[in-house]
Amino acid sequence: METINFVYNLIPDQFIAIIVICTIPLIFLIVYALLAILGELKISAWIQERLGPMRTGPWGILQPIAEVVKLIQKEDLTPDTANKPLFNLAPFIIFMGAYASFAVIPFSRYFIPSDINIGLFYIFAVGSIAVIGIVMGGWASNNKYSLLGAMRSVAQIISYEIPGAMAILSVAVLASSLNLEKINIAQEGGIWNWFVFGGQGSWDKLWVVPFTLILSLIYLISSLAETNRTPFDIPEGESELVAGYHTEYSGMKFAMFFFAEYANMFVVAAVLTITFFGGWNSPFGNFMQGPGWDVFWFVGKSFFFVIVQIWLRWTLPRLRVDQLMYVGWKVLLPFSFICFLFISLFRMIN
Amino acid sequence: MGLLNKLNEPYEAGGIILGTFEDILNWGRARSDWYLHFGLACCAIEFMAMNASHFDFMRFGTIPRATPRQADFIMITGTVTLKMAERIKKLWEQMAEPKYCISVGSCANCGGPYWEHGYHVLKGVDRIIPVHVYVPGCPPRPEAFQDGMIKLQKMIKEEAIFRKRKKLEEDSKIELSA
Amino acid sequence: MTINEIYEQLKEDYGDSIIELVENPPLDSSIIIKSSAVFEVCHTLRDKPGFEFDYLLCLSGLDLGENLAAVYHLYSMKHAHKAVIKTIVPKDNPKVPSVEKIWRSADWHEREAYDLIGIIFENHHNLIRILCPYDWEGHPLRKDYKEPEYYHQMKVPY
Amino acid sequence: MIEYIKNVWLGFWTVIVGMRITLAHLFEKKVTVQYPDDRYPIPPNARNKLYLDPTLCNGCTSCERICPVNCIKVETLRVVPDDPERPMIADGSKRKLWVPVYDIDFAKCCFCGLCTTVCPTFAIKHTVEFEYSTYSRDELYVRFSDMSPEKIIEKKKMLDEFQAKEKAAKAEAARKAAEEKSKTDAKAETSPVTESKESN
Amino acid sequence: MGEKKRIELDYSKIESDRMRLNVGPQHPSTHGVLRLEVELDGEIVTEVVPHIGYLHRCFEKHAEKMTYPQVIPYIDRMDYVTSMNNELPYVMAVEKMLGIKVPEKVEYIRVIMCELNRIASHQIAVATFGLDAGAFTPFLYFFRDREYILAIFEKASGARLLFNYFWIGGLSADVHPTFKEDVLAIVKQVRKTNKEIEDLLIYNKIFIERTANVGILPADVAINYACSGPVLRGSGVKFDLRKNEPYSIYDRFDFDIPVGMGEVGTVGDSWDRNIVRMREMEQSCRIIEQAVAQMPDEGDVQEKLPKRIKPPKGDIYMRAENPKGDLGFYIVSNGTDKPERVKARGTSFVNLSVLPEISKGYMFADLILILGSIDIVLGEVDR
Repeated sequence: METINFVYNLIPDQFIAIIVICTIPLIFLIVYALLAILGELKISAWIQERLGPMRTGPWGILQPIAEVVKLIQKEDLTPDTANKPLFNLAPFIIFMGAYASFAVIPFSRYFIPSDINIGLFYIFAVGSIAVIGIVMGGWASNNKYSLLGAMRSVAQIISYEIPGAMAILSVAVLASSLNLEKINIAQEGGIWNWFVFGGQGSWDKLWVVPFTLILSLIYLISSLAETNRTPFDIPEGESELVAGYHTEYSGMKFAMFFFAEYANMFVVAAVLTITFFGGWNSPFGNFMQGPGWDVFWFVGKSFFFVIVQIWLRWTLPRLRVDQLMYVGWKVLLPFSFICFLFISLFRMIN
Repeated sequence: MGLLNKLNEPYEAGGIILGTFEDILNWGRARSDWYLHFGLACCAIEFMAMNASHFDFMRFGTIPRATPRQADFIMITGTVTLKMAERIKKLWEQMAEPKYCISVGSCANCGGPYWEHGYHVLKGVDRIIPVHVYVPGCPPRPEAFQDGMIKLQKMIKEEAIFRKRKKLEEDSKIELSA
Repeated sequence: MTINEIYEQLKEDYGDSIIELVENPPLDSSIIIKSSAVFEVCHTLRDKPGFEFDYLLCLSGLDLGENLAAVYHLYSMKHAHKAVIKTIVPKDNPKVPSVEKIWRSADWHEREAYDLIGIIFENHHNLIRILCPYDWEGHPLRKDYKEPEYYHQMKVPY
Repeated sequence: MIEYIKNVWLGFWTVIVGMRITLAHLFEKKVTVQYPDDRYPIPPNARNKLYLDPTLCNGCTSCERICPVNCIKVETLRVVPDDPERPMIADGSKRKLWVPVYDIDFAKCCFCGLCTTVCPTFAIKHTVEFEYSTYSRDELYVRFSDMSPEKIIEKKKMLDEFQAKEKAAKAEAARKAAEEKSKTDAKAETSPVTESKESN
Repeated sequence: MGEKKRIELDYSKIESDRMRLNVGPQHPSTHGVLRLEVELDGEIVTEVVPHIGYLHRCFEKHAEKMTYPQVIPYIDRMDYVTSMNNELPYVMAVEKMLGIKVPEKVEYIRVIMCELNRIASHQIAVATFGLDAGAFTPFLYFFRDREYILAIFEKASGARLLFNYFWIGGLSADVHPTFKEDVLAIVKQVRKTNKEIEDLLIYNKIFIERTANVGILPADVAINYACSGPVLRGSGVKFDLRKNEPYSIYDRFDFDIPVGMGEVGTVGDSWDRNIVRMREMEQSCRIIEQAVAQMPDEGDVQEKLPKRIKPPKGDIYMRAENPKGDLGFYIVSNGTDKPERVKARGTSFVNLSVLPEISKGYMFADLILILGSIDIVLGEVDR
C-alpha cells in the first residue's frame, strides 16, 4: 500500500491536464510539419512553374502523409562503423530541442504552456541544443561528409546566435521584459504599435523605427542560419556535402531530422512574430481581436514567415563557409550592435 | 483467433482489416518514392529534363535524395561500365529496404549500342543488382520514364507484405535445411 | 608557315632524325620523325620563333599492325598554322619520349595512349591507366586485342 | 567603408530583386503537362518504338546490315515458284522471300533511324509509341513475323522438297554436263537457303 | 609595458591532419560519374586527383567496327548534350575526304541547328553551375526553355537528344515547314529568360561572391593546357574557331566573340567563364537570326552519294567549335568502308585536365564551383 501511495504521490495533481497541455503542441507540431512539407513542395513547384505533387489525393494534399507512412516502413540502418549510442541518440536530441521550445510559445493569451519569466532566454537556450544533436549525428556517423557538415554547422549556429540574440535583446529592452506574454501585451493596439515599428509610444519613437526595422531583418537572416536554410544551408549543402550531417540516416531517424528542421523553422518564425510582429495581436487594433483570433493571428503570421523562408530558399544560391562567417561577424554583428546601442539610448532618454 | 495470430497467415485469410492495412502501407510506399540523385550518361540528361517543369517528376511524389540511405529507388540512367559496376553495387547495398530499381535506356537494360564491342561495358545492370522495371529507349522520352514510374507504383501497390513475410520464412527454412 | 617550310627548317636543324614528309592532298600532310628525337623536335617547334606551336591539339596513338605510332597535331595561336608530327615505334618496344613537360595538355593524352594502345612514354611523371580500371589487362585499341571473359567476377561478353 | 556599405546594400538589393522574380513566377501559368492524363504533342516523325509491317517486308535484310547495333535479326526462306499461295507483298509485287523470323531486341536498339531509311518498301518504321516499359527484359524482345510456326514448317518442307528437286535436276544437269565434259559442279553445292548473319 | 613583440608565423609550417575525401563517382555535383580524390586541410583543398573512366564506353573501338555512316549514332552519344555539334566535324571530315560539297540549304540548316544546340548546351552549363552554387530555380527556368528547343529538334530529326541528323553529304530529313517561325520564337524566348536569369542569378551578390576570384585560370596556362571554348575565352583569349578558322559558312555571319574581362573579379575566374557562356547565347541568337534570314527555302538536303562510302587512304584532322570548346576528329582511313581509327579529341577531356591546376588553395565548396564552371560532360571525357 505504501508503495502505491508513494507512486501516487509522485504523480502531480493535474496529471491529465499536464498531459493534454504537453500533447497539444506536439499534435500542432506534427500537423504543422506535414503542412510545411507540403507547402515546401508546392511553393517550390509553383515558383518553378511546375505543379508539385499532384497524384496523391486531390492536388497531392496527402503527399506528406504518404511520406510518413513510407518512412515508418523503411529499414533503419546503422552503419557498422558508426558509434551506435550517439548515432541513435542524435535525432532525438534534435527533435527534443525543437519540441522543447514549444513549451513557452504563447499561441493565445489563454494558451501558454508555460508562462515563465525568462521565455526569450529559454527559447534561445533550448534552440541551441539542436547543434549538439547535429554534432553528435555528424561525428557518430563516421562519414567524412557528415563530419564536415557537423563542423560547419557548429561554427554557423554559434556565430549567428550573437546577432540574433542582439536583435531579441533590443526587444527585451523596449518591452522591459523577457516574458513572452508581456512582450505580446506591450504591442497591443494595431500594427503601428508592433516592435518592428518601435512599439507603443508617442511620435518620438520614430527615432527607433529604422533600427527596429533593421533588427527584425537581422533576426530573420540569423534565424535562417540557425535553421540551416538557404542561403545558409552549408551544413547539408547538397551540391558539396551530399546530405551533410544526416547523410547516413535513414527511415524514421531521418524523419526526425526532417521534422525537427521544419519545427525549428516554426520556432524561429514564432519568435520573430512575437518579438517584432505583434504576436497574437491583430494588426487592426481591437478589430478581430479575441482569444480565438489570437491563435489565428499568431499562427497566420508565423506561417507567413515560414513561407518567406521557403521562398528565400528557392530564390538564392548558398554562401560559402567563410562568407557565412563574414556576413555573421562583419555585417550582422556591427549592425545589430549599433541598433542595440541606439535603442538602449532611446530607452534611457525616455 | 486474434488478429495477431493471423499476421503470419497469407493475405487471403487475413480478411478485410489486414487487407486494408496492407493497402495503406503499400499506398504510402507507392506514393512517396524518393529517388537517388544519380545519373550516369545520356539518359541522365533526359532524366533532368523529366525533373524539369514540363514533365515534373515530383508530381508522382518523388523527391531527389543525394544519399542512398534515404532513397527508395534508384534509376540506372545510362551505361554501366565495369569500373562503375562495383560502385553501383555498393550504392544498392547502402540503400535501405524496401528498395527498387528502374533500369532506364538500352545501355542499362543490356549494354545497348555497346553490347557487341564494348569491352568495358557491363551488358545489363541486372547482372549485378535486381531490376524491377525496364524502360526501353535510347534515351527514352521523359514520358517513358514516367511510364516506368507508373509501372513501378503499380507493382508496389500490388505487393503483399504479409504474404511476403511468410514466404521469406519459408525460404529461410529451405535455406537452413539445405 | 606551310608544312613544307616547317619540314625543310626541321630538316636543316635535325637532319637524319626527320625521316620524311608524307603529302596526301587534300588530306593532311604529316612529318615523320624518329622517336628518339621527339622531345627535342617538339621543344624546337614550341619555342623557335616562326614556329611557336604553343597549342597541342591532339595526341593520338595508332596501331599500324606491325608498329605503333604516336601522332601529334600542333597548332599555333600566334601564327594560326598547323603541323602534324608522326613517330613510329615497333610494337615490342613502344617507347616514345614524353612531351608532357612541353605541353601540359599532353599529360592526359599520353596516359590515354598508354592505356588504349600501349605506347610507353618515357619520363612521364605518372604514366598509369586513365580510362580503364587500374588493374585492367591489355591495351584495348590494339587490333589483336581480345576482350576478357571475366572482370572481377563480372561476365564481360554479352 | 563606402565599398563595405555598397556591398551590403548590393547584397540586400539583389536578394530583393531575385525574390521579386520568383514571386512573379509563383503566379504565372504553369507549363507542366500532366503526363498520363494529358500528353505533350509528339511529332509524327518521332523515333520511338519500331514497327514492322510483315505484309510489306520483302526480306531484303538491308535493315539488318545497316543497323549499327545489330539488334535486328532476320531470317528468310526462299519462296518456291510453284507455291500454291502465290504470295504477294502488300504493294503488289511478287514475294520472293518468306520472312519467318524478324526479331527486334528493343533492349539493344539505339533508335537511330537508319533502318527506316534504307528499307525499300517502307515496311519498318518508327512509331510514336513509347509506353512499353516492362517488368522483364524478355518482353522487350519482339517478334514481328506474322507466320505461324506450322506455316514456317510447311514452307520449310516445301522449300526442302523443292531444293531436293532442284538439286536432283542440277545433279542431272551436272551429270549431263559432265558427260558433255563441261565445267565443274562445285557451284551447285551451295545451299540456297538464305542464311542471315549471326547476330553474335 | 614592455616592448611590443612581433610574432611571426610561418603558415606553411602549421599543419593539421589532412583529410582525404572521395568525391564521386556518385555525388550530386560531379556532373555524372567523375571521381575526385580531394585532399583537404580543414576546408582548404590542397590536392585534387581526378579519376576518370567511369563512363568509358569504348567509342573508338566501336568506330573501328562500323561503317562511316554507322559511326554517327555513336558520335551522338559522346557529348550527349551537344549531339548536333558533335556530328558536324565528323561529317565535315568525311565530306572533305570524299571531296563532296553539300547544298547551300544544308549548310544553313546545319548552322542553325548547331547554334540552337549551343544555346541548349550553354543553358545546361549555366543551369548546373547555378545548381552547384545552390540555386535550384534558374536550373528549371533554363530547362523549361530547353524543352522548346528540343521540340524543334524533334520535329526536324525525330529524336530529342541523340539526333543522328547530320549525315555524310547532307541531312537525314528536311526541316518542317514552320521551322523558321519556330526558331525565331525560340530566339525571343531565350533572350527573355536570359534577361531574367541575369537578375536572378548572374548578378546576384551572393552568386558573385561565390564565383568571382575563384579558380583563376591565366591565359598562358590555359593555352599550355590546350583549353578551348568558354574556358579559354573566359581567360581573355579571343579565340573562336568560327571566326579564326571559319568552317562551314560561319564567315557569312556577323557576330562577336565574348571574352572574360574580369568585371567583378580577376580575369579568368569562374564567373568570367560563366558569363562568356551567357553572352555566347546572345551571339548564337544573332547568328540564328541572320541564318534564318538568308536561308533558301527550296533545295535538296542530301547530296548524291555512292552506296558504299569509301574515302581514300590517308588521315585527316577536322575540328569545329563545340559549345564546350574545340572538338576534333582524327580519322585514319584505310580505303575500305570502315575507318581504321577514329580518335576524338574530347573537349571536356582536355578542359578537365586543368582542374587540379586551378583548384589548389581554394575551399572545398569552391572546388565544386570550379568544376561546374569548366562544364564537362563525362560522356566526352571518357568516350
